[in-house]
Amino acid sequence: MRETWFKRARAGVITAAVLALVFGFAPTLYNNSSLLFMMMTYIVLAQGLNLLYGFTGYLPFGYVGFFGTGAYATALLVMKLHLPIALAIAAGPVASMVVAVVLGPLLRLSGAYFSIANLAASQILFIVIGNPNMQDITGGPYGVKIDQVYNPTASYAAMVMLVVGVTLIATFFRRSRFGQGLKAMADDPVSAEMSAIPVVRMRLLAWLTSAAVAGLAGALYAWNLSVFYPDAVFTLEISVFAIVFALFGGVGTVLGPIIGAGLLYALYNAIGISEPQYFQLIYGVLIVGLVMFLPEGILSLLTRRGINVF
Amino acid sequence: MSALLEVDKVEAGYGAVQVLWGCDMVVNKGETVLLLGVNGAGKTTLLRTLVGLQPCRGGAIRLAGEDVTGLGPDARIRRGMAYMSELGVFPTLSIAENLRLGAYGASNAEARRRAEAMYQMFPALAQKRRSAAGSLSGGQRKMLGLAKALMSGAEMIFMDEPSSGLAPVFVTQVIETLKGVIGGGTSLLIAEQNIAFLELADRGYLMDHGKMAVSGTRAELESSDAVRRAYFGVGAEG
Amino acid sequence: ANAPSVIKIGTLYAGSGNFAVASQAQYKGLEFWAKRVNAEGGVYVKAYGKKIPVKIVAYDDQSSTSTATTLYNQLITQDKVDLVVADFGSVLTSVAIPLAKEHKMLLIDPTGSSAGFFKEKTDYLADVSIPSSAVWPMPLAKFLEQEHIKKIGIIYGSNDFDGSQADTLKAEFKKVGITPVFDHAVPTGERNYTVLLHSAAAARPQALIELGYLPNDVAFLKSLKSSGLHFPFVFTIFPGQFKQLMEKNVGKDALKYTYSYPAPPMIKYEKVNLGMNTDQFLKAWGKTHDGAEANFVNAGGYNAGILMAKAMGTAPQFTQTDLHKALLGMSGKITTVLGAYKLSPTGAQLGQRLPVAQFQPQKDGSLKTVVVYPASHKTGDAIYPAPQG
Amino acid sequence: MSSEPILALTNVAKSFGGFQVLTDVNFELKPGEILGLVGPNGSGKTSVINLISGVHQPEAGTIRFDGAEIQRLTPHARVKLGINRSFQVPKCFISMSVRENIEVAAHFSGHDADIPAILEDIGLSGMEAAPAASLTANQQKMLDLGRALATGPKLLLVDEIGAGLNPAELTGIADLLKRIAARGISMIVVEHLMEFLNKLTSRVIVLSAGKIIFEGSLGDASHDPEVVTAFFGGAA
Amino acid sequence: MQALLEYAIVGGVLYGIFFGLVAVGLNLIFGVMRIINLAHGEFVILGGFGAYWLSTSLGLNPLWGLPLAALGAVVIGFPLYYAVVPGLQRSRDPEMLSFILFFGLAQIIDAIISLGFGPDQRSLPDEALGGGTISVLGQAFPDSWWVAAGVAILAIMGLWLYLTRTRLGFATRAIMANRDEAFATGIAVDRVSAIAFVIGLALAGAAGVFVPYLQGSVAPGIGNNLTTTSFAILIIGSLGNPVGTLFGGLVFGVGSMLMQTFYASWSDLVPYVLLVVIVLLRPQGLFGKAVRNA
Ligand SMILES: Nc1ncnc2c1ncn2[C@@H]1O[C@H](COP(=O)(O)OP(=O)(O)OP(=O)(O)O)[C@@H](O)[C@H]1O
Ligand SMILES: Nc1ncnc2c1ncn2[C@@H]1O[C@H](COP(=O)(O)OP(=O)(O)OP(=O)(O)O)[C@@H](O)[C@H]1O
Ligand SMILES: [Mg+2]
Ligand SMILES: [Mg+2]
Repeated sequence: MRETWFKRARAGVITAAVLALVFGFAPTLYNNSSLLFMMMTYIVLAQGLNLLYGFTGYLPFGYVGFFGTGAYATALLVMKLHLPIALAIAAGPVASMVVAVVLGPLLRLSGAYFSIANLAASQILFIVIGNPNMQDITGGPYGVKIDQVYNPTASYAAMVMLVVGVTLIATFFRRSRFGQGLKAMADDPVSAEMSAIPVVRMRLLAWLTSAAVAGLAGALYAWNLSVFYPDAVFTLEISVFAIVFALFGGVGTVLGPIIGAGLLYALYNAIGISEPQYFQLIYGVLIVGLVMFLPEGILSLLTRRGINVF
Repeated sequence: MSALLEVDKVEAGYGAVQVLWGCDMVVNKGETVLLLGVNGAGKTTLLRTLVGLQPCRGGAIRLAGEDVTGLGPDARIRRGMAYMSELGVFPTLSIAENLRLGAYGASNAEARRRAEAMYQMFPALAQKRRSAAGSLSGGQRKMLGLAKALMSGAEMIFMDEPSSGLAPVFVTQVIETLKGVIGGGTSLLIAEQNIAFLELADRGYLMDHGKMAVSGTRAELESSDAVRRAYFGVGAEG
Repeated sequence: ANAPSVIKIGTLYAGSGNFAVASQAQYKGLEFWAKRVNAEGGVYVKAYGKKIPVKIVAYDDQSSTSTATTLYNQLITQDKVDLVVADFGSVLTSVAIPLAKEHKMLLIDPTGSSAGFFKEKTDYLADVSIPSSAVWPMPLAKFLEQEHIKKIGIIYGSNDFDGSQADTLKAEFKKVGITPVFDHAVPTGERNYTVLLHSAAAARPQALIELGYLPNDVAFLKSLKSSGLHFPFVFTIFPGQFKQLMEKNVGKDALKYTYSYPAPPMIKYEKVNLGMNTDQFLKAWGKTHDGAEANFVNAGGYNAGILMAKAMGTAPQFTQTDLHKALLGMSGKITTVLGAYKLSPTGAQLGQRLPVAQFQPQKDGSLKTVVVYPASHKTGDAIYPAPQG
Repeated sequence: MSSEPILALTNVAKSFGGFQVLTDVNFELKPGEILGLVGPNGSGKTSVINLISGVHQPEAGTIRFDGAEIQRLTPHARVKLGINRSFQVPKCFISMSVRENIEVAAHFSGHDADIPAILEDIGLSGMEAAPAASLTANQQKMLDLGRALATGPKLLLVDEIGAGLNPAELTGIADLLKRIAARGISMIVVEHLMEFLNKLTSRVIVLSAGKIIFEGSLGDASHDPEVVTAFFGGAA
Repeated sequence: MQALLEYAIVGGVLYGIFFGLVAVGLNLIFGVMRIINLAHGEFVILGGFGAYWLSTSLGLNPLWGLPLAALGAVVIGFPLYYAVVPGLQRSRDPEMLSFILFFGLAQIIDAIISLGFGPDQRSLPDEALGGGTISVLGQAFPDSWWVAAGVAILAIMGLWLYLTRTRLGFATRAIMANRDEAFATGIAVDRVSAIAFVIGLALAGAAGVFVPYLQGSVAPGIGNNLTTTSFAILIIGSLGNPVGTLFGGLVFGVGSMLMQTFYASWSDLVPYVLLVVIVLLRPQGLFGKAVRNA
């Protein structure tokens, strides 16, 4: 008795719909849309990272590399080739997938070796793109400016769609045999091969999907920001935030990264706005405290009680 | 004969699952005791609890009359226990280093002497003494684990299936070696399935679903129906 | 319209990260201004015909552009501030530019001087304090030319601030037929100049120019001193702005005979027609800051304040466009603690050029800032080549 | 009935970091046959299985399965062709339940496996919801076997599944393997326990130090002096 | 040309040895506890500020920062270890959880330094470590560099001796290899790990004492960069081996300096490109041992 496709996807569709509603209507109640936009960006990044880490065990320390690549691909296509913004945005994930293919051999590594090699790769991208010798091609350290296509409303709407999209992708990972295969690989790649799982190909697929999500997020971010310097889209802080948010919520689930990113990012801003002088201190203490008392992430509150989290 | 190890109504488990239900057991000084029981009966869990790797949820464990229930594995091992786990080695350390760790408390010279004895027993290990333990074959790991436990020179050694996966030639050798060890006054508690080990044992216990079902001398065990049933799969009908 | 009870001025500062030092200096300057006007009952706002106190709403962006984006937006949309002052530097200013345009808010930009911001005409941006970094090295180039120094080495950081200066310098040299004998961009995070200095020395330049951020200059000067190398002419940017800090960090010995842009208050403007002149400013600052010496960026923050005040005092309506017009209208007519105030039509600062000065050791062991170029500000002759030892 | 061999190894060799693990290994396996592979510890038995199943690639020689060379194929491709194995050191998917362990294999191999029957075979029915991590080492080995069966293999490589079992349990496993073989599945069984092998097959290959030193019946093996010294020891 | 090359190599060796020291504490903590100590760079900076405080407030030679680092490591390290690490180890995925926890810790340390010392750069006087230069192959380098390299070599060799020649060190390596088996062997895993944790912090702090000399200054907020570079260096050299880390540092130092001599604007790439290339060629790092997987 196989469940029907819809039955399996139902929780995901509901989650996506709720997110669409929340972020669709939020600006009417709270019109700091930059904050909402950033929150969505981090939800997408945390979820994109979860696709890779939560399901394959590969923790991409340099996840921001894909984000930056997407942002730059979009910005440069608008600046240099004057492509229409929609096309330029579509190029974002394509560019980051190309980078992911080039970095494919990193998947031969495991554990910390992979994480740090990936971090190195993102730094390489950053250094190359932001290098003064690249001024004619990427703008080098002088950054990029595409304010002719600046459109906060449209980019906001696009980001809402991306949040929905990535939630559905995560649902697929969580509820499909594909995702189960990924988890098997994470447990034991040799046994997975012996279960007829094409380990290398599936890992690459997860890697590409994850990269594309970050690339698209980067593209929309570039559109929303429209003026930025290389470090705005390549700073390691973005990787670290995405990882911390995803882990905090609980990886390997669909809701975890959403809740983790939503909650911690909201806290981050709440503290930044209410207690700017002690911003860092309070945020640090809070995170340490949360981890010590909820060592398995927020969702462990449920799983500990035997509730299976989606 | 004085009791070296006394196990008094020990309970243990994993998370919500209780595995051991009030296990009683005694191992006397210099005695070899065999722990029998089908797959999943709780032998490994009992050994791990005795050495302190698994928290004891009830009952008491005494070593030479002293209560060790509250002590961690390091403290128990310092008091004269040793444990040979089912599969564990230090994979990235060399074989020589693994052995040295077996004699963690001993002096360098003493450890070297004991290691040489181990290499004689298992030439395969001698050949690879500089290689990483993680490159060994399954059986070679077993040899290493056994050698490591013997290196300790402890007076109470727990062994979890020392012969499983060993070729007959080595099983014979292990039994011979253990005979030598027993002669030296060491007490052994061996969870084992190979009948050949019965010849070593003074006494034995049969575990069933986390409880001690039968205990007795070798002869008593050999004639016990329950043991026959569990162990040889015969006698169930008759 | 009804007069508000306070004028809310929103700004950001970096409590930590790359820009923390400079950003907090700027913020302190702005606070200093606010305290002073409030002590006098507030700023005079022409549109309401009376003085109104000002209130600064400030958040910590931790030097992060993404945090800065949300916080600028918070200032505009939630706090509904009346004026927005950008955080320090081009990087943290950049993200505010599109937001200002979107919300039709004037962005008062004290230190974000990237040439890229001012390419097109906008009603929502005014660089009030610091000239575009691209024009900073003009006097330096002229001075080198005047001194007939032809073999020049340049080391500069890979960032907008330093890169644009290096570009300007090189373009100016090209005009007179000079190509640098040593020309290296280094990563912005570079802290190790030992090898670079050696390579530079091998090219035997008559002048070595290092364009970096403050930590670069500290590392550069310290490396230079401890390397035992000697160059006849060494230029770095930050000693002219943070002389005290630099003296403490690299030592007077390492600074002697080096050149820099002496920024106000190191060069003094006595005749000003808006706010305090340099000496008054220094004195007032010392009084409220336990005797600490004000630096350039402090002055920049203060300067932004007085220009805003003047704009509010002239704009017929309290609207962003009128304030912008007022700021443009003041261009060329005003001299402040930072010197002449001159805006291009796109809002770029053109006045307030930075001269060239040399730190000359005195008998008492102190270092005197001697302006050596241009002639109009000159207070002494350059000692060239720098004596060894 | 001169049927083609289902598996043939020709001059297979393998080394690790200069250490020669297998030298010139040649043997064939007929469809439906059970072959015993024995030898002292470290003689290369598991390595043979690793090479056939594709976990490692041979340095020299060919491996043919069903007439086609397979030594360059990925492990999962070999699984699809019908080769599977169990592991000497259990390697199940420990974050999954028992049932999921088997389901995954069934799904990806595209084999329409009868999961309840497999669970019954490996003695884990009733435990399908238990996390694999909570199984004993021996149970995990059985789960490994179940996973292999779920892919519908034609050739099954069994690595020391009997180690650590008591005679009663061994009999049970021997019966299980015989039943599996009866479905036409060829098998290579690595084992040290001769009584156990005896119940399954008469043909064995004896490896020693990476070379085949004997091929023939188990009975003959125990009288071969070389085999006796290498494998059985003096007291065979 | 040749002088430049020699200069870059000698400088690279000194700089690299020092970076070996910066990274080695991270290696120890990561190797033993599988903790991703994102606050590593902050501990390094704490060492730098400690030395600064000693020299400005108490007028002591900054080298007193070394014993201060050791003392600080004991005072901070033991309580910190017992407060967080055993709990982490019991969790489902300690390695990843440590990531968040130490990110939070890094924020706290950074904030405390900022509140205590302000955001400014701080330097130390050259004279304190000699103030002159020492030449090798005719290439002069400041005394402070030699002192830093000397201390680094002593510390790393000391650590190596500790790990290979002492019982505690041996136990430490055993824990790195297999924590469960270490328990079963009778090693007091928590105590040995706590000591390793403290040693790791002390080494970080000791490295920090020289940061103002080799990097011109210390300032809050530069920790990130140090952490990242340290990770690269330790992976180049492979986990668990201090000599490997020293070697990783050398590869990084010499590579960076050569790059700086010839293509200065790309010199930032060096540690990262080296890392990627080395790890792709030898997935266990330069000094690692491979282990079979079936
Ligand atoms: N980590 C664990 N979590 C939950 N349950 C466990 C765990 N380890 C063992 N068990 C359960 O405890 C029971 C006893 O296991 P134990 O390993 O002690 O048996 P054993 O007698 O050693 O078996 P074997 O002969 O297979 O080694 C089994 O039912 C097993 O499923
Ligand atoms: N990946 C590897 N790296 C290094 N050496 C290896 C590797 N795999 C196997 N070996 C070596 O090859 C030899 C044969 O190992 P293998 O596992 O095939 O033995 P085996 O016959 O299965 O032994 P056992 O009966 O103990 O399981 C051993 O000496 C082992 O150390
Ligand atoms: Mg067991
Ligand atoms: Mg084997």
